[in-house]
Amino acid sequence: MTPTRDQALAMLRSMIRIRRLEERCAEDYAAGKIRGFLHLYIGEEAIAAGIIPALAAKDAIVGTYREHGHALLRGVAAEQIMAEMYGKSGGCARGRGGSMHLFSREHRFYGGHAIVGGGLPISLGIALADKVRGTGAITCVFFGDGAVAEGEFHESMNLAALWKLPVLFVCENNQYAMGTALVREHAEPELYKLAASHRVGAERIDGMDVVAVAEAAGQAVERVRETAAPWFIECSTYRFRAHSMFDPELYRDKAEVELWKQRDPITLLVKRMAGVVTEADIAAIESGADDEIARACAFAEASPLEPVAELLRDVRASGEGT
Amino acid sequence: MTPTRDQALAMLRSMIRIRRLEERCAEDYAAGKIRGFLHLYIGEEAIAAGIIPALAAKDAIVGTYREHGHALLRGVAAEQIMAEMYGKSGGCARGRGGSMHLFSREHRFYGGHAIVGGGLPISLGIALADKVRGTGAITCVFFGDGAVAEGEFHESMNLAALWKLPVLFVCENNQYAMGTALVREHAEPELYKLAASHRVGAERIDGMDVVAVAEAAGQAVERVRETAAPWFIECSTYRFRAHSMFDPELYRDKAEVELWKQRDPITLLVKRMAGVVTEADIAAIESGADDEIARACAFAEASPLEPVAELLRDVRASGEGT
Amino acid sequence: MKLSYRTAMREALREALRADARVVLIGEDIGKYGGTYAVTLGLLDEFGPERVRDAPLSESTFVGAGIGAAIAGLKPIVEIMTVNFSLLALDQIVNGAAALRHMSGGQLEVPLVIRMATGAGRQVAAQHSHSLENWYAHVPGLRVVAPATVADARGMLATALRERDPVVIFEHVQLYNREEELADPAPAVDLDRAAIRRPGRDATIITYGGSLPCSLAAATKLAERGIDAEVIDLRSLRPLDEATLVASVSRTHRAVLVDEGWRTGSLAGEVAALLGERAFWELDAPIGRVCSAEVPIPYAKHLEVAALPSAEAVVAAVEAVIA
Amino acid sequence: MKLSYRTAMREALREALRADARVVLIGEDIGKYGGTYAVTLGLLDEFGPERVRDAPLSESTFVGAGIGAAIAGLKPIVEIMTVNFSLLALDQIVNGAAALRHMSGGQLEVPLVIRMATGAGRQVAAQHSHSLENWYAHVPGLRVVAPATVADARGMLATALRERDPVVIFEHVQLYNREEELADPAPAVDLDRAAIRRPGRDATIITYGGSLPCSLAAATKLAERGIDAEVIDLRSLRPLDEATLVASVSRTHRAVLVDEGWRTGSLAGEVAALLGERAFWELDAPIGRVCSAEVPIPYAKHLEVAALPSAEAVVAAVEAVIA
Ligand SMILES: Cc1ncc(C[n+]2csc(CCOP(=O)(O)OP(=O)(O)O)c2C)c(N)n1
Ligand SMILES: Cc1ncc(C[n+]2csc(CCOP(=O)(O)OP(=O)(O)O)c2C)c(N)n1
Ligand SMILES: [Mg+2]
Ligand SMILES: [Mg+2]
Repeated sequence: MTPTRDQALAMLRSMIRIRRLEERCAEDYAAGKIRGFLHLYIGEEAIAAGIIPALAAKDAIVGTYREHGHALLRGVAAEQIMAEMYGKSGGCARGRGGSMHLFSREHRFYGGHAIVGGGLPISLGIALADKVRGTGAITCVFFGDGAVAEGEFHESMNLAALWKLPVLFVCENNQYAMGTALVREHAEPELYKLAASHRVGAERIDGMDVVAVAEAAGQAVERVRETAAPWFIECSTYRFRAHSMFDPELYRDKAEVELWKQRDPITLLVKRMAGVVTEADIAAIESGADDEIARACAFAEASPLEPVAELLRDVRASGEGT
Repeated sequence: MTPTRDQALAMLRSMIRIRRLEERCAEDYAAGKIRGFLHLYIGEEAIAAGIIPALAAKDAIVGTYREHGHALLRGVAAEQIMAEMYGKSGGCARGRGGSMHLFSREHRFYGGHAIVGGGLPISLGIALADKVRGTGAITCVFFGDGAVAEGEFHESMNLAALWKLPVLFVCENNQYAMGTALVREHAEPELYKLAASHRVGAERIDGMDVVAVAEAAGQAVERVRETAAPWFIECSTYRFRAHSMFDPELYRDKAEVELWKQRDPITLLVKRMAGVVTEADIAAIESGADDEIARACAFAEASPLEPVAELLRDVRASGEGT
Repeated sequence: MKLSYRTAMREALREALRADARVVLIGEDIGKYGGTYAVTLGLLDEFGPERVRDAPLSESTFVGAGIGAAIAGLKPIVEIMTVNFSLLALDQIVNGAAALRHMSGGQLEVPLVIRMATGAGRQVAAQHSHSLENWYAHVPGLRVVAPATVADARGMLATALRERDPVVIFEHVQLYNREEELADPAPAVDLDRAAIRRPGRDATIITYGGSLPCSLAAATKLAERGIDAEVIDLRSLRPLDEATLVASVSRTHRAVLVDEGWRTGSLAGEVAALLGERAFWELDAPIGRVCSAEVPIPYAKHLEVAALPSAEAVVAAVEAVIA
Repeated sequence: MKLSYRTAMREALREALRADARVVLIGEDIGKYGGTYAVTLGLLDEFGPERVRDAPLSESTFVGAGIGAAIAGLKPIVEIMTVNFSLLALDQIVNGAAALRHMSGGQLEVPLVIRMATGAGRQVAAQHSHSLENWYAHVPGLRVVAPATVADARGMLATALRERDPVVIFEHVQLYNREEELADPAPAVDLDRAAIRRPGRDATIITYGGSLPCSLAAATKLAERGIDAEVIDLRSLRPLDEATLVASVSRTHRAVLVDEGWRTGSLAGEVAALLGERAFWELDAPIGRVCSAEVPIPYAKHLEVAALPSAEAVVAAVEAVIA
């Protein structure tokens, strides 16, 4: 499939918005405005950019701690995302969650989960609820290659298959779980085969090629919706940055990183669309993204802190029982 | 392979000893001498009878709560086993473990574990120690079809394969996890394929045919010892009795049970060896087993209770830190 | 009408399934098998496999699925066969169920009920005899309750289902066969208040769940010796009904806690600390604790009995605080 | 020589690996990555992949493997990256490591050391900020220690490795960068005794691990106000050194506990209950508790600070028990 100019521009815009937002996050981290753990998605943008637009508004999403891009493309305002990272009350979790715990009920964006593998069972339950309630919605859950090593992954594949739950599993295989390379983490490094071993339909695609991702996503979403059964997509990708801001990256060669950078998903798309998408288009997208982020940061900066008096609010609805 | 008369007699003796011991356990349970949970192995004897004699004395065994037969064939004295079930100090865990927790360090019989799947990681560690220490010993771990649904199973397969640990995994697939039939427990009911999905060599055999089990066991033990890598055997079998003494067996038909009983491993072997093994042979084995069990029960009956004053003994070696 | 604790729990589940289409039951062997403790017996036939869902052995995942289902509009009641196996699901409970409302800034709610059998006394040995109520009672975001009577077994679930947040219900295995007369319709249960199961003036025995019967038996024995003990059943382990506890101790000036958990780090310890804070000047003697011995619970009957709280031990402890 | 807490732990590990061929290290990212908190940095290069074993993400299984290895003759030191992830391994720890010696009638031993980072204060939010020391301290069969000083970080491991049973070591994330002068060779550490980190006459502040610095800071401030507080570092959380605690409170007659765990069901509660039992007649005021607020720890700095114990809160609590 060759995307139309409009499709290509949309995909490019998605990826650039994430890239720019996260570059700003890295700066803000250095400046001390963002603290705690910060996990950047830079290099992996094609996945969110290919998958998330394929979902309907009624569908649900569950993510990991590396989820800024997913939230952004889902429609959570950059203002809310940046305010969250700044720990401000205008954030999409009132500043309580930070980078790892973005939530937006309105967008059915159900986290931001920081225990590796922990989002998988939750995604099953959301899908179950939609199935029981007959909403026709599906749930899309993102997770890394490392999560596949946790027992919960297999339990979740099995349960999703047994109960025939409409879940789209998206494995973002960026070749490392922190410092542990794929082959040191998995006896079977072709991860989609592990999903398939539970009779979950599974495929592997090039996660650096946003067009391929979008195509697979379109088909997969339709399939999950029609069959109300799970599907698994393994996306081969790479993170260009460190695991988190604390990672000295002792475990991989610069050369390896450089090699993968030659397959930067943004550059790949731009090359592919040469002649259709122009420098000016890109510049326009970039400046749009920069504006959006500048506005978001200004909002975040201005947003007040949640009053300390509200610390205990929302432990439980009733206030009692805390 | 057709077994020799001696081989057949040995296998028959193994199975009959287990069968008789457990029939006595059921009686003693009814009589209130044994309490707590009691899980009988009746119907599944061919597995222990085929596997355990294939192991060397230096090898280690890890079992489940359905492990009387395994302990017995490993050489733990029937006296110690019955005394354990009676809760007496002469028991192989001083009466503290009961039916589910038989231990004999001397026989490298490392339990008796009652959390489904819980023995698997432990077996890996034992194998690791033997590998590091260069003893040449392997570890054989038994577990049910239900255990394969726990995430720990997959984690254990992966780690055993990654670390190349000399573990023989023996899955006793008796078609049910308590009341949950295989196909309601597993999206992929051919369990050996799940092991294979982690690149652990795996096979399925007829667990009612003690000769087939013994043959597979011999090869597998040799293979694990030579390659120092894991191997997985799925044994298709059936439990003739209830899951435990509390189970009303609402979940399966009498007809199904009767069908499987036609493949009673003891009867199967006797039929196969017709002409070689005689009625008199069987009678001799049975009476030998009955004598052994009678002695064991007499011992257990006479064995004193552990003094209450010793309740806190062996919480830790030092006594302190309890 | 006379009802067993088991039947009362079942009736409560049946009522919930009938009353609200969003209620689904999830757990191991709750359907075809009929429930390990037969609590859910017959419910699969009555409500079908969509509402009574047998789960494979995968505690972490089916509890997590319950959380997700609760977030997305169902009211799941998840049975973890026993507290012993709940260790495998603790991450989902602590980092998911308990935390999500707060950490999402109030956006998500997890109206989930988790039921589990707890406790020892049936000779099922070290790995099947835990009492970890206090671990759960430690976690903000959870409400933890322990029905100790048939009436509470019948009524607590309905109250729990009205909460918009997770509730953990501990059912002691020794209680399932207990029978009691119960009014029909069964009275509603207030989860917020501890219950004074026996009023008394000389000392306060504070307990919950499976230890209520032995506490009451101790009070009866004490009465024969002229000691009038009050017996309080906590009912809610989190939050604790401090007012009732402080008021009682302010009357009796002496307290003994009875708790099947291991002594160190027990719920009994927390209640003792609380009374030390809130009723310090009211106390005429150190608070007594009758807990389980600090040992993996052994199989042999005599050792198991020796390890667990007993009426005799409670009597001795009350006499000690009065002496 | 001046050493950081991190380096001290690393030196202790190096020493153990050198001294005993049976010692192996197991954990996530302890090798190639160099350890999440860089504690194990360099050890893979020095000792090789057979002894420094990177494990896949599978906490339950690699902890269980550590148990098995200990049973069969090794002396494994397992790192669970943080206490938060230890929830996934609790079943193995409670039903395996802690129970096997007793339930096997004394036949098996599990000489296993489990290290984990604990605590909050780094803005890593609800799922990464737990302090569950008290859960572990509840479990018979475990020994639980918390080095709060560089000297203890350097010395506790060697003592722990001399035990023939499982020891859990909690390393507070806020301590890793702290530096101290240390004698060379570093002195041996006695795990059985709590340490009086600051003697005082007017009140006893009892704490452990990551809360020691703020407790000492509070004592300094109190001294400026003429209040002479004793500061005790528990060091061993299970068993507790009751004698040292009771002796101190018998001198000062007032006590405040400082514990980063959530208040209800905290270790602070257990110690308060214990003092209420053993030192009842010595206490001149209710025991104070400074704990974490009962809330999933939030990301935003000001909220996190508000949720955690602070020197100011300790000062206020001591003043309250003295008033
Ligand atoms: C259960 C658990 N164990 C360990 C960690 C620490 N940790 C955070 S991210 C991570 C690596 C996860 O790798 P992967 O799933 O591949 O996701 P990626 O970070 O590469 O996107 C680890 C080990 C955790 N958060 N949860
Ligand atoms: C983690 C855990 N969950 C539940 C149980 C309760 N339980 C005991 S045995 C059993 C069934 C196990 O089935 P399987 O592994 O097939 O072994 P089998 O009993 O058939 O030999 C269950 C659910 C348990 N002991 N541990
Ligand atoms: Mg990864
Ligand atoms: Mg089975």
